Amino acid sequence: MALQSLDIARRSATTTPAPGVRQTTEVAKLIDVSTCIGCKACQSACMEWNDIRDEVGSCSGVYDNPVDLTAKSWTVMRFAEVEEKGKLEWLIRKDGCMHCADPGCLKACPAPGAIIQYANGIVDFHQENCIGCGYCITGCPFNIPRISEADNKAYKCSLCSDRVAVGQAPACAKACPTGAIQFGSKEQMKDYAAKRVVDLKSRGYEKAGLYDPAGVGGTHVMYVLHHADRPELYKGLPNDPSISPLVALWKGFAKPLASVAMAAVALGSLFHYVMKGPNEVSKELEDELEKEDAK
Amino acid sequence: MQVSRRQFFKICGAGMSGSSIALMGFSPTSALAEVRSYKLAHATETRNMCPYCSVSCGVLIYTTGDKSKNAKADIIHIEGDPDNPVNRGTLCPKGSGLLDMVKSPNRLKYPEVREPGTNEWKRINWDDALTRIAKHMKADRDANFIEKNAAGVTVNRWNTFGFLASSAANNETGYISHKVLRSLGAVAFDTQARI
Amino acid sequence: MTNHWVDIKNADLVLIMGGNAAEAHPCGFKWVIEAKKDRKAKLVTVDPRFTRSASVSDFYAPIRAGADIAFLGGVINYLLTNDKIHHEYVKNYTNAGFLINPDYKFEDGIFSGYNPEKRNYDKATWGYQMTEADKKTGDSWVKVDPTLQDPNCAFQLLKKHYSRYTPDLVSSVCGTPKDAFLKICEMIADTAAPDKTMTILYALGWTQHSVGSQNIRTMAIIQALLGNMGMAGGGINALRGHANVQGITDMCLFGQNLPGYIASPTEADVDRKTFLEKRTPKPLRPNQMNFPQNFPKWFTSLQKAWYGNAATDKNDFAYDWLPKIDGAYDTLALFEKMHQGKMNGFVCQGFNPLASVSNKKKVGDALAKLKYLVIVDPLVTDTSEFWKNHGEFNEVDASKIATEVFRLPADCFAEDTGSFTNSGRVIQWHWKAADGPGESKGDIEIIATLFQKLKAMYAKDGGKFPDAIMNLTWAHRIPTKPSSAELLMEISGKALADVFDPKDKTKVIAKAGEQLAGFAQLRDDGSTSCGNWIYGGCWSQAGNLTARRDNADPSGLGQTLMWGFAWPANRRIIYNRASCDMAGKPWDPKRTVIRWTGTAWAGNDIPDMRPDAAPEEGVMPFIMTPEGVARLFAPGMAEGPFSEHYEPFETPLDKNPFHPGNPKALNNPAARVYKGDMEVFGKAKDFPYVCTTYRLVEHFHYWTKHARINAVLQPEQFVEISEELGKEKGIANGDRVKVRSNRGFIKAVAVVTKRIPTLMVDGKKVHTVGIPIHWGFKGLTKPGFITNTLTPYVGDANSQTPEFKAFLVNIEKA
Amino acid sequence: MMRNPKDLTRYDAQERANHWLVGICFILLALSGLAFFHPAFYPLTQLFGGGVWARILHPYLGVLMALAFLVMFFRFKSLNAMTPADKEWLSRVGEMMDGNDHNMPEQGKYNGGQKMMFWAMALSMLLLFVSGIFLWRAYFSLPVDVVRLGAVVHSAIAAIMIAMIFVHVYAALWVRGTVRAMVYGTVTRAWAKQHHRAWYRQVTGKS
Repeated sequence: MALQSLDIARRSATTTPAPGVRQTTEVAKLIDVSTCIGCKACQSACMEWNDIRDEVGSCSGVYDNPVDLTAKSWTVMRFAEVEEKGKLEWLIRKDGCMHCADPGCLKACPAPGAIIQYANGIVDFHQENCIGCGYCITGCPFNIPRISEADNKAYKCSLCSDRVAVGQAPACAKACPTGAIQFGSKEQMKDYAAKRVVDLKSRGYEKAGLYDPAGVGGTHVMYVLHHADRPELYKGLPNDPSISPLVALWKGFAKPLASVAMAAVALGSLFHYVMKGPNEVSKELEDELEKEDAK
Repeated sequence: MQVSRRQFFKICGAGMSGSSIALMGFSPTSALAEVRSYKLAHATETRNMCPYCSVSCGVLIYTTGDKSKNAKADIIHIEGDPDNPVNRGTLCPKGSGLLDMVKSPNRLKYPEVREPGTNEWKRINWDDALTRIAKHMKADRDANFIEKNAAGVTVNRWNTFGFLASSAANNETGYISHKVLRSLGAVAFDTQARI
Repeated sequence: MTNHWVDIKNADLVLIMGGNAAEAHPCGFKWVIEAKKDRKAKLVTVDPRFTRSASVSDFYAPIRAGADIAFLGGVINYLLTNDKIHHEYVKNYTNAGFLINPDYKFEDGIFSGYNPEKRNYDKATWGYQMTEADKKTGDSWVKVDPTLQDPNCAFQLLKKHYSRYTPDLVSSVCGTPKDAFLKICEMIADTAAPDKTMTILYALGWTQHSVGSQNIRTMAIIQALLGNMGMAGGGINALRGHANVQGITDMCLFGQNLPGYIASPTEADVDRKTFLEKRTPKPLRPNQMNFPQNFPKWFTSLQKAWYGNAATDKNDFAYDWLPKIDGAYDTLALFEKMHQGKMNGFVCQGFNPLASVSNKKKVGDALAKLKYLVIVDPLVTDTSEFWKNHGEFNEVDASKIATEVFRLPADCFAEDTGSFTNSGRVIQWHWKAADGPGESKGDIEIIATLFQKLKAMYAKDGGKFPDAIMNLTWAHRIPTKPSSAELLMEISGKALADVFDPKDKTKVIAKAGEQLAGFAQLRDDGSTSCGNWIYGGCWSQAGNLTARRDNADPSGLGQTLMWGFAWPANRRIIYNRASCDMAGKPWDPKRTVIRWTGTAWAGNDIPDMRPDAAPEEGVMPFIMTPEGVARLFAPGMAEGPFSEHYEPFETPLDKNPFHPGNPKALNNPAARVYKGDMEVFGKAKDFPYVCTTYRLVEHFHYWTKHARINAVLQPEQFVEISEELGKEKGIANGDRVKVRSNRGFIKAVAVVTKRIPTLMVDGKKVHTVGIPIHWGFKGLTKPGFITNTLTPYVGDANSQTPEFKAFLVNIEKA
Repeated sequence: MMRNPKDLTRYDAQERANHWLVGICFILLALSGLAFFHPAFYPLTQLFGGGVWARILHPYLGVLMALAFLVMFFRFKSLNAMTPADKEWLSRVGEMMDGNDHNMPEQGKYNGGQKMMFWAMALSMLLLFVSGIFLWRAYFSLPVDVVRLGAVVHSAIAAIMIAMIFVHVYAALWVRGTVRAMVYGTVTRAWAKQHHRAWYRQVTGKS
């Protein structure tokens, strides 16, 4: 019997595999940007369900509010006015955790169990175990996690793991008025996306496509984009993101290598001592000095 | 779980250095990873409707307690009603935030009066408030009611009193308000419909 | 809505104009997206701003605020000159062939019968040509030319009237690029095919103009020409405002109507007979249903609902107990009266007029002249503190305001049980979840307790005309707390005596005391009672049908007939007889709403037709008109039987481009303007920019500023201007600006955006300033100015809906 | 404490205190740092009152160590200037390691190896300090790429430094009679004569 309601695939800072014989369906959230009206219902539902209320901000000359993700805003809409060849497009993207198959945050996290990847693909933060170091931010290719100023813990979208665990869709997906956010098995979502891409191509968006970046092993939050060839148009969605090589080095190779190297030095010293013996002051020299003293 | 070759080496490498420490008495504590417990598990569900726009989305209101005598029902969550054929469980940013309207710190809790020329509210009880209002209305009506117009036609009209009716109230509220208003002879009333 | 929310998914083309469905009705807008996804439907948006609706549209065209009739008139002209109309439909189901009075004229922007002093029309010349009355029956019918060739037939007059709306002129008046206009015309014209439909989704963007009703009428002409009325995926769909604005409209909380749109008695209706005769029309064509002929049944049943046994044929069913109105009592008229000091008391039940009525200064001054003001609301409204100084947001001196203000806490939706009627006319029941905070009470309890107090005072002390008060029916278990169930049963109607089948006088169809099955069972002899005839049958012997929750949709068209109850008669698409050809075959069999089975009308909806009216009988689909057909030529409108483009009362142009030589035709000639309001209309030389006000998706009117979540989502008041205007005025994104009209000013943050286009109108550049309305001095958002500080005090000539959508302002850096 | 009045003073009290301040800081930093570096070491956070305390304390300890080391650096900087003799010593370090130090060139207060260690430590300290600042989210918010670089540098240098400290400590243990220099402050003359003859001559004036 598992001790949790969702099976675990990976947990941060844990070197042994989680119980993994059960097979659960991978889930995914699909954000069809082409049918998103930027109404922020997802933001509202997210705040309501997760019992988080951000500060009342101010208008900075754009519709983006809150202006960025915070520990209390796990998802925000990003609005971009793009005018090309005289045609205006208002590209609106729901930003938030992508729930990568290969999560940079989890890779970077030093606190065991602070970040969990469930077998269904959800990457969840467990604030009880979080030590507030911010390594997850360093590891994330999408700039998602935020440290709370109140408790110095990292927060981000949980894909409503509490809802998913009991068989419900995440709050944002359920709320989305136009159905721009869909939720289901990853396979279903890919099929649905394929249909949407066909529709978009028939409407003249020849470069429409699915954003499920392979660089992070695919994601469990995917986008249908009208301009899949230029994700950066959508307020800087990274083109071909991956875990930074620096992070890969830091939390990949370097970890065992350095540990072994340090151990080797320690062991080397020990063996040196055993094999060569201590470096004592020579008896002759001591005698010589004793003699001198005796004079 | 599928373990790739790379992962295998990683695990071995880490395991080796880890196990040497483990011998010294350290072992990573097993971190429990239970999801946040489902907050509606024992809440009471009530079917209602969003009071904002005319899509009139179905909503499910969740309250604490099971309606037993001593457990005061408190609204803790509102989400879309998936059965409603129009919204099918979806809600817009206003509907999704309904909880904060219901629980707004700006909800009125007690009858109040602002006396003429003063600069503050005074709390009064319901009976006093409604009695004072009724007295005002009766005095006004008795003074300004028009039974017949200049041509001698019975008009039974009271038009020095006006009423603006809520468009977010129930049909039944609208109906009874209309019924009461006409019985008083009131004609100066309107709704939000054309604003 | 003639159709309903889910039905939008059946459309081939969705036109959003005069509204912004994506922002104002996101959950209803879902069905637009479904139409796009599943039917490959196209979405077209026409708006002064590139809205959220535009962001997911296949095609967007800009338009100057207040130029919709020019645009739509141009569409009519396009359809007629390119012969893109649904001929069968137009010929049979509209008054195209009806001959019009030859004295009807239209000259340089003014129709025949105009009285410039009174600013209204004598409509005598706007009628039909009638046959001589039959000597035996007295019947007189409209003359019809089925070939539509007679120069005096409605169709030819229509053609002539709109021939002036050429693409060039349209483009020049609207500022819409000509190719964009023509492209939209083409897309609309495609739906003239019998099996193609267009739906139009509009809202306050059309109604809140001095020509609001005519905006909609022009669209109605288009939909009639295209044969889109009565069709699944068609219709004229007003996306209404509040959750129950439809229901409250149906309950007719206006001075000039009784519940169920029964026109209130006026001073001219001296007795019941006169009253009924005027309101009970005779059919204008043979064999038509002329449904309003049942008016006496509706009215009598209402009087029985209100006065019960006290209303008898002896006292004219208490006809005189109803007040007779002497003029207009719309919101603008109310505040005008109040401003003149002619009102003593006022109740705002869930209404925040200081924020939501035009010209805040005038409204505030008016409220200060009241003796007593009663606020019944769940929330702290701005109106409730109109007397309190809130700095520059509300500059008043409390010590000088003698109004006694009561503020009563009301329960909100979650705290009471009852029914709401959505925009698609579906009445749905909802249940109470918890008690309200503190001492709050339900609206019904508040009004009932107040009434009981008044009644007791009249019983004890007497007073003016107590009869109607003392005899008002009040059969409630708790007199101070009538239940919603009791009231809905009263609204729906019941038999007071046994009701018999008119075809078989021995057959009882409803026993005394039973709930009636529908308005067809109402009688004018006092044997039935019904609080609102259009809701008839919503609570029948079968129980509360509004509480039904079976969402089965066997047709796949979204016709969930077992969910709630739609008025009238649970019909989901009205005029649905028009979805079939003359022989009763659906124009599009794939979207069968109803059809003639050979013996009866049946299908996926309640037929809007006598069920046994065989097609050969020639009973036409528009049963609520005495003609039986839709009106291309509509004599009932205040400013003309056809629509005409008139400039808003505050216009950037100095002449109406359609009538450059006639200053009388600059603005709506029939619109009512009060003294003092005309004087504060701004001129383009001082206020050069067109301003339009609107709502944002994150907020609902002035409520959600009290909800933390929504305050977070859109915290601070802003105004939107184009990049070009920003450059001209040195205003950068995020700057604070001051916007002035001739009635006041507001200050807000500037949002400088590509989404506000600059338009070329009548040869000159016209800039638009857009202002969302949601802020005020009370709330959890940052305090803001009331946007209606700026708006003009003038309304549409028919409905008196204020002109919030097009007026003039100036803007500068604050 | 002077066991034998003839013992030679190698470090005065201030120097010793300074060294041990740095040393204790380093140990605590290494323990807490390792805890974040590899999960196997995470239980070390318990020494600090848990992960959160370890995360809070580590950077402050780092600053303290940097300051203490800075003082030490200026104290010992001039003593660690490299000389040709050091280079020769270094080139024959293999013999030394073999325990065969009789033929090693004569050394001053510090031998070439110690001097190398000193400079390597100084450089490492600098890098650790700077990269540590990059990672200190409580006070600094830098572009993520800078932070990432900081993380790699910080952990790499820390690992190298820990290894160097192992060597440093081992050398002290291996060369008997050394540890007391940092405990009592004194060494025996024999020790000095054997390992740092030039220094011995300098302080005793004898050949």
